[in-house]
Amino acid sequence: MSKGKIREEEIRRIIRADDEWEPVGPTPMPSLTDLRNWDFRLLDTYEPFYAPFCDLCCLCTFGKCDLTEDKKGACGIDIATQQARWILICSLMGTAAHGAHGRHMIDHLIEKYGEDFKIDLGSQVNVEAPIIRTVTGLKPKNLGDLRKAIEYVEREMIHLVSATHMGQEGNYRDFESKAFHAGTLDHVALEAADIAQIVGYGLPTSIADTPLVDLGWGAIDVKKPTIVVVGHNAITAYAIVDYLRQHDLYDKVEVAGLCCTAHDVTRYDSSAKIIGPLSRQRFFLKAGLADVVVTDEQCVITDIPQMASEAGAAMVACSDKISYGLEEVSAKPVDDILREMLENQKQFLILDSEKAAEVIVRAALALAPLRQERKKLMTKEEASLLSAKCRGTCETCNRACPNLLPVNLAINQARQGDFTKLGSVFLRCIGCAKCEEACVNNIPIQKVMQAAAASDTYKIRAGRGPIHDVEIRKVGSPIVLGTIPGVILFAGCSNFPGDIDDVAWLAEELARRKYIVNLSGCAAMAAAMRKDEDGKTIYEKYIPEFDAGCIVNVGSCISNAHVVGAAIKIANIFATLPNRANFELMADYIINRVGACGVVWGPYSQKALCIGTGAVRWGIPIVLGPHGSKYRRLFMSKKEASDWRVMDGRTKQRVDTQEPTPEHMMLVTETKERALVTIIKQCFRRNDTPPGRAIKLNSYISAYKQVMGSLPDDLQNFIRTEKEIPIVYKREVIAYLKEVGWKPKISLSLPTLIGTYETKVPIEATVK
Amino acid sequence: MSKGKIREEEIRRIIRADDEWEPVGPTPMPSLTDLRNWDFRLLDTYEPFYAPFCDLCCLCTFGKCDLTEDKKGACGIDIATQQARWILICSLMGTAAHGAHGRHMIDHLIEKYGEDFKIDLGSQVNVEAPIIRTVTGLKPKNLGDLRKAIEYVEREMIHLVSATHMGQEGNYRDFESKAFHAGTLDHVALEAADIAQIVGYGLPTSIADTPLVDLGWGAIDVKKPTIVVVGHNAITAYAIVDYLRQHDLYDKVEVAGLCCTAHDVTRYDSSAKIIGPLSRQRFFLKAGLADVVVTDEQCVITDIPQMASEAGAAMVACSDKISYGLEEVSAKPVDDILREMLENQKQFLILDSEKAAEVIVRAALALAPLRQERKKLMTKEEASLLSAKCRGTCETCNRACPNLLPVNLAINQARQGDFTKLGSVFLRCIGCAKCEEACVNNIPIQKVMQAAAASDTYKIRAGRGPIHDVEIRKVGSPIVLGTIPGVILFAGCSNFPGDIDDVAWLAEELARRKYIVNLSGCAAMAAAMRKDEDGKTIYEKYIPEFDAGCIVNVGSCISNAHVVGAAIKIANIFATLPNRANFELMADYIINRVGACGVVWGPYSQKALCIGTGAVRWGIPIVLGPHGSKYRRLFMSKKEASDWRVMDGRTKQRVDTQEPTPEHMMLVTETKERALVTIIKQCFRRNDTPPGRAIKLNSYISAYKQVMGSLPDDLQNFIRTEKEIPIVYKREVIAYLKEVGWKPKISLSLPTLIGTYETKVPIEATVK
Amino acid sequence: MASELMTMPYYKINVLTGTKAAKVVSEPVEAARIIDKATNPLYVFGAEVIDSLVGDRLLIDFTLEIAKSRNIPICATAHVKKKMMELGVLPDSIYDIIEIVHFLKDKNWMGVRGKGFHDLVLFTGVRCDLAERGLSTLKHFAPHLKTFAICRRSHPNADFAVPVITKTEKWRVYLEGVISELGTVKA
Amino acid sequence: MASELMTMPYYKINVLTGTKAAKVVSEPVEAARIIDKATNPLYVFGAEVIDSLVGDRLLIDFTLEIAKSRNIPICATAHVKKKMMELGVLPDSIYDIIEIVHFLKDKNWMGVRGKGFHDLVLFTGVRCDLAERGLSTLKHFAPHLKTFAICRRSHPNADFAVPVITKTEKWRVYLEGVISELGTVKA
Ligand code: SF4
Ligand code: SF4
Ligand code: SF4
Ligand code: SF4
Ligand code: SF4
Ligand code: SF4
Ligand code: SF4
Ligand code: SF4
Repeated sequence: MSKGKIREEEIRRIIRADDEWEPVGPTPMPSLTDLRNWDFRLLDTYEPFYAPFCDLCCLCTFGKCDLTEDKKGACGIDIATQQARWILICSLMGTAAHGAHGRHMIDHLIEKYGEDFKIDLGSQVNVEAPIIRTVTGLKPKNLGDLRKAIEYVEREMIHLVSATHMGQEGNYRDFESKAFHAGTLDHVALEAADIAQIVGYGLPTSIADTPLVDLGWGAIDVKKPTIVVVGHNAITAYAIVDYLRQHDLYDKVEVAGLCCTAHDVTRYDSSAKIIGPLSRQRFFLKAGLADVVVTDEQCVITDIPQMASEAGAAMVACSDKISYGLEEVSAKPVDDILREMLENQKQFLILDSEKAAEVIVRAALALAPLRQERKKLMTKEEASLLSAKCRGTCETCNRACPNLLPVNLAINQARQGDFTKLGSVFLRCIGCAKCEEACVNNIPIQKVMQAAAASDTYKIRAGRGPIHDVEIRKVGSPIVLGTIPGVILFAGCSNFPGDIDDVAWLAEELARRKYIVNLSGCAAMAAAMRKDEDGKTIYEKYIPEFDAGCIVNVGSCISNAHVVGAAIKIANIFATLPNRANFELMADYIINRVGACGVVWGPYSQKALCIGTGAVRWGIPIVLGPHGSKYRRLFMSKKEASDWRVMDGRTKQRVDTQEPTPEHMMLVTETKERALVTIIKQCFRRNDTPPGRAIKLNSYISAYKQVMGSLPDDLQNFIRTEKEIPIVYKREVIAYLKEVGWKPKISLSLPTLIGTYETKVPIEATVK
Repeated sequence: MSKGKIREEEIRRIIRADDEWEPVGPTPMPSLTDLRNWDFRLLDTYEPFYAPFCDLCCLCTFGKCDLTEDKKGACGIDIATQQARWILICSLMGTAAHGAHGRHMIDHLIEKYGEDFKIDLGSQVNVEAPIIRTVTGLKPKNLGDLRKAIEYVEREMIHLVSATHMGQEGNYRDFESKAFHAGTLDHVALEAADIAQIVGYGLPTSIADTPLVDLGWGAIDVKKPTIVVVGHNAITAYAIVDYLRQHDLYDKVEVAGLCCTAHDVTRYDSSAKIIGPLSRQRFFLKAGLADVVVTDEQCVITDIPQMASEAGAAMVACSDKISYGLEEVSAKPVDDILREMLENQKQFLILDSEKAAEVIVRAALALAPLRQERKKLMTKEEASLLSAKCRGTCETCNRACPNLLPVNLAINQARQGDFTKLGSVFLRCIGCAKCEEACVNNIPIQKVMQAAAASDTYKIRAGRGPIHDVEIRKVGSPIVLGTIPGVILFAGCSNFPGDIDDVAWLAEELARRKYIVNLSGCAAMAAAMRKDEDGKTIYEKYIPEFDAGCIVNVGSCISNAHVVGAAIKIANIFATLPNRANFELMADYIINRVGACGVVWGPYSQKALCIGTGAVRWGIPIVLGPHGSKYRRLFMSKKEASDWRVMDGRTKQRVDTQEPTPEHMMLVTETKERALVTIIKQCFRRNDTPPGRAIKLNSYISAYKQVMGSLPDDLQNFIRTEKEIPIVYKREVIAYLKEVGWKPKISLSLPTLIGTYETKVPIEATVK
Repeated sequence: MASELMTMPYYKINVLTGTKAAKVVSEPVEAARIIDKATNPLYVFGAEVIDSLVGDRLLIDFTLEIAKSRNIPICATAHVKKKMMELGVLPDSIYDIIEIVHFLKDKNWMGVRGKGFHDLVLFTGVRCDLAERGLSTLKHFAPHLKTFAICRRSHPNADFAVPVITKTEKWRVYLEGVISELGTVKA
Repeated sequence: MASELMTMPYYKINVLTGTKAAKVVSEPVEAARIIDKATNPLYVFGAEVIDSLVGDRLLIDFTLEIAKSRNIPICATAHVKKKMMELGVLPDSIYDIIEIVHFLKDKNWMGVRGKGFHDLVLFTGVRCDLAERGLSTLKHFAPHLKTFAICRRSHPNADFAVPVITKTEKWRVYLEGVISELGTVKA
């Protein structure tokens, strides 16, 4: 369906089109097909790469259908299209998770403060919502406006879900375009949700040096009553903090979090603790250190009720997304609830966050004294004893391990009292418990790891939220010129292929090379888990500003919006291009001129997939760790062989740049070493000035030499003129270029894809 | 999240709570958890039965996870919960398909007529939207009100999709409750969509004897330019009819449809033709009889572009759900589009329905003369020749056939000039083309079937839409008393286990026994495909009223709403219970007193799953054909062993009825014979009066004897007093009851589940 | 590592995705042994037993012999009862296939003869795709029993399955083999 | 019916769901024959070749011997190049695993030595789960070539795979067997 007049007027009304802060661009509140030409333009150069995870389709009862050897399903679908459909399905789970989170947060705050409650992100942030402005054309002023953004997401989403039904979309490119749309909606939701909680709960904004917060399970003072909040929606966690404050209990009770709720609760109150990322949920909960376990939503291990009751802990669920079949008791008196919890170990669902907070705190106070005995970790002796039956030979554990770890050797050594190997397995363990489930001798491997895990306390900086307009003004020019070599965002989950702290290594390698390094979510936590010889984490060593060589924790997963927002702001604030309802103009600017790269080193979730897919549509390349291959789809060029033609914005001529920049839009790399050089390369942009490119190449060469032992094998692709050869490597580079028959290439000052495909955006719009 | 005050006020505003047509009940616009207690009450008696279709979960990159032998996924999920999650995912595809359809239809009509356009369903229908009234509390007056219903669906849906993300819901009962919610939303969307098109396009309403329409591929006059519309959203099809009418071309051009668009276009204009259900799409399109193939949305075979171009037909896609990667050309001049279509065989996406209509008609007129030669079916001789290489021995075809058909024998006989077996295979063929894909000799089996398929023309009655209030008044009492033995709806798809016309057999067996038989969608088409010795179909033989022994085609899949609506109307109009925002009250009435049963004999789609799941929540049991087992979930009691206690509404005492009625809420039966007795049994209700029960038992015994050769083996479960024994079978039944030690049971006049679980509905509400 | 091998079933629609698949029972003597070992078996007859010819006899002739020789109670599904009665046999219970599977999941169910849960359930003649679903249910939710699909098209979701046997003659030999071997092992 | 059997790979995480699974090459001589027959093979080295010991030698020592003996060009993925250079060997091409797979899909790609598409691609040392994804891509989207996963953990998505070999000693024997048998068949 194409947009009719009435819908167009409705949109103009919703976004207050007559407010003339900027002219309304061509695509306010884009529908499913409005950005399809842009999507197809991207897909022309960056083909989807599919790695089927299953040969079959089992989505309807005509199947299962065998899709090997070019066979089609009963519905006519082929394997490529089926993969793309799957990507859309999974992306929508991500969009919905964030969208529903945003809806909940915004509605909750509207209930508290009304829809006119103002959005004010402090003195440093005037462009408050770059994504919402660009996508919808609305400049949100208050909570009611944020709700409009979510309503837009809800409205679009149903069409996308519909397209996944059997017999709907039949072409992989259109599925990918729809997945991009899901990504865009996701970003709108992210931004709306985080802005809402920032203003509603007074989370940090317009401040760079947020407090340092304690992280690690060793940081929890288990002698206190211990409340552990798990999930990604901190509404109940905030209520717990409020209750503790109101009752002067804050220093008597330990509040600690797992996953993003941990980030957010420490943004609210920096004396809360972060236990760690998703991969530590099971480990920590099995250890039994929590007196009350509180689940909200998203990324919550589903057998928490069972783990809590095995540990003798109380357990409260707080979300309609995760209700565990429990009785909802918001309407019951607190005393009655507590009685049943404490006497009968009953678990409850409590949707009223304030009531939940009271129940949780009082349960923790009541339970803690009774649980002192249980709040102890396994000793090495106990662990050895529990491992007694293992001879390390059957390897059943290994064969079940999704991270391919040598569990057998580790347990066999632990049996003999040596925990070194188990310690290193723990560092790589994603906490799935499949090994212990598989163990022929029923060794409780996750518990045995308690004896091997280091219990350090680490420092992380509390999530700082939006990047400041003034920071953008400062770095805009060097980023676009290329003299700041890139803006990196480490986002996503803890499904790491190697050690949990590899992210710290990558972040530091980049920060030392003067990249602007941002982190969020589980990745931000993992990056805190490495100390230098002085015992400092990267958050203590590096300045928390959005600037070259600095390291920023933006916050929880929904804070990812701010880094995408920063890229938009560069176009909007620094380059003064209008962003209002101007998606293609912004994305075109980013892909050609903003050397940004997202990294999801430990991807597992549909949310991370969706965020990444959305980023690609903005022109931000994504590098994934190996587990990302199981998402089933990447976006890759064929390097020199692909179409690298762009328009020269000044001459309006089509020009073949011959340079694959950015080379891929979504790629998996196998090792962290390879990731390092790939991330660096993904920051190259067509618009780099020769000095800027020289700086980027300098990074690239130095890193490549460090990990690959030679000059980059594709160096010739990225040197356009001799001026771009980094001085330190001049001689060897020139020799190499000669050897491979390098020829100079064109370097444009106004490269743009606008004009290379059918679009409503005039090429003039790219020049400002 | 629980509903706050502001949200409650907002709902009251949306539904105009102050309009006092009825008091607002306890659950206006219920959120995810508002009907959870009702759901759990149902699940207590009707446990989910899971039949995993795959041992694994592959939904996130922690997996695949092996869920056999009680193993959990990395996220902690177990196999039962994973099945329930899958059910929710698939149900949501259904909800979204109908929701997006409704949104499109309503927005399209609002563009045409404005949001104030009145809803008027004619003199016979005053309770215009029983589902919307009951679920939301809104009595829709105009298109704008229908849009509110869809907005409610959109808003709820995002939370449900969110719950499917890894790490969200962890309990199968809550997943099922959410799937029920998806079903409820689906029903709201169905009703809104069909009401919109009825009023917007003047489809039949308040009329029972709609015109008889031609059905079957033999009905198409291929000498005329032939346009074939495929899908479920007739907006473009309506525009085609309008264009033909305006240009006086209607009698010169053949418009025929496949799937629900066919139903709807014949509701709009009864001279259009219905080719057949989904199972005939591939067969018909391969035959090449269409000059222009038009796809809209839902249930559209995905390789239509390829089949159209192989047949030299033009092809236009019309939906943002199915865009096939084609260029969208709504903005281009028609002549340019036509040129490219006719000269270069280019296919297009045209979202502007009026432009599409013009292009389609003119293309058909231009192409038809050129295609006369191709518009011929395969002769028997050609078919034999094409089968020449088959010896019937390799059976590769059979092994690929999802309907387990003996293709090898059929083709081998066809080779020898005997098409009998192939004809009978064709009757059972679901049109997937897997056999020909698998054939080691590349025999084009689907094409060869052309020589074996009967080309009869059948009569079907155009879909009549809503059931009339006056009909409800007439049948309400006998239905509730049980003297009309049941209301049956044959709905859903053409994935039949046996012959395509088995539905006709079932429908007639029931109509003869004085059931009220309704049909919709593909089932309604298939039921037309059997003629009696006088050459009459059931639509010609039976009165098209909602009354005992009559047969009604309600219309397309979205018209299913009207049969659910009829059940509600019995409670509301006949029993005068208030339905406004009163879901539990209505559902409780239906499950205890309205002997309705839904049958989906050829289920394939996620939509059918969702409709069925929604029906269960209303208290309407569903019987599925064998392919329905691949949905992975049923709802079954343990017969005598389950909890059959209810409240006696008069005494307010809990009473054990000891009778399993309705016995199951979702069940698969293997054969049509077994289906017949099961359907009959599923119409028993606790409220049946002794004479009513006697009539139902009479049906049950007669059918059972017919297909099973004896008295029912569970007869004792359903006879409460001797008065209920059907006179004709009195002697043998009494002897049987003695033999099995039968004892009389309680028979209640006001049985209700209200009061047996926690609910806001007072038991008094059930007595009126 | 026999359990590490999976065979493809006759109908590809049932194609395995599993990690726990049937042990293929290639020899009638093995099949007989499995049946003999059971202490409380049940035999489920599907609609095909009354439609399908094995040579010149109906499939039900063979399955009845198997049932009788070890006094195994029969559950007649679909509309099988009618034909059985014509043959003069009264089945021990009447459920449709999904119903009997639903009961079998429950370890506390007393079984069709009230002797407690069945430890081995034989299936013959159930529509292959439907059988596969029911067997999957039992595989996952009925750890207390074993299933044996006596079907020439093979059933990966069963605990024990016959290999794919395309030739009717061989199928007859297999069935007759089972019948003649039954009782040769002490239960 | 060998093609009807699927073996379970070493890592269950890769568990087959497919209907087209590897032919298991149990004998080194068969492996050598497959390699010998190829007209334009390619050998992809993954990161593990430089980390993993087979007895007292690095895995790369063996894979290099295989490559050299038939003059098979090498693609070094991940950061393997560094170690290879230390060993004095320059790989023929440098791509990360997903990149080389992306190129291999394209029948028109001229290959690492410009001689046209590779008809056989050997893999060793790629992270098992990632390899399985790449092999799946090639199975579905590169019908013009065959893949051979020379990995002791077995790879169902390859065309040819080594069976699971848990004992290092046997693995060494297998590899040495391949090396010694190579060239015994005329290409
Ligand atoms: S897609 Fe996933 S759930 Fe479906 S068959 Fe394959 S592995 Fe199983
Ligand atoms: S959606 Fe298509 S490919 Fe998937 S099972 Fe259904 S018919 Fe087969
Ligand atoms: S818990 Fe850790 S070691 Fe065990 S299988 Fe999972 S990832 Fe491997
Ligand atoms: S499965 Fe258990 S016993 Fe076997 S090697 Fe692993 S830890 Fe040891
Ligand atoms: S959603 Fe859970 S069960 Fe499924 S693949 Fe992910 S971790 Fe495994
Ligand atoms: S097209 Fe018909 S006969 Fe052929 S495999 Fe499909 S259902 Fe069976
Ligand atoms: S696959 Fe082809 S050749 Fe073989 S039996 Fe079937 S129709 Fe005949
Ligand atoms: S009945 Fe089923 S197949 Fe037919 S049109 Fe409706 S959903 Fe599609």
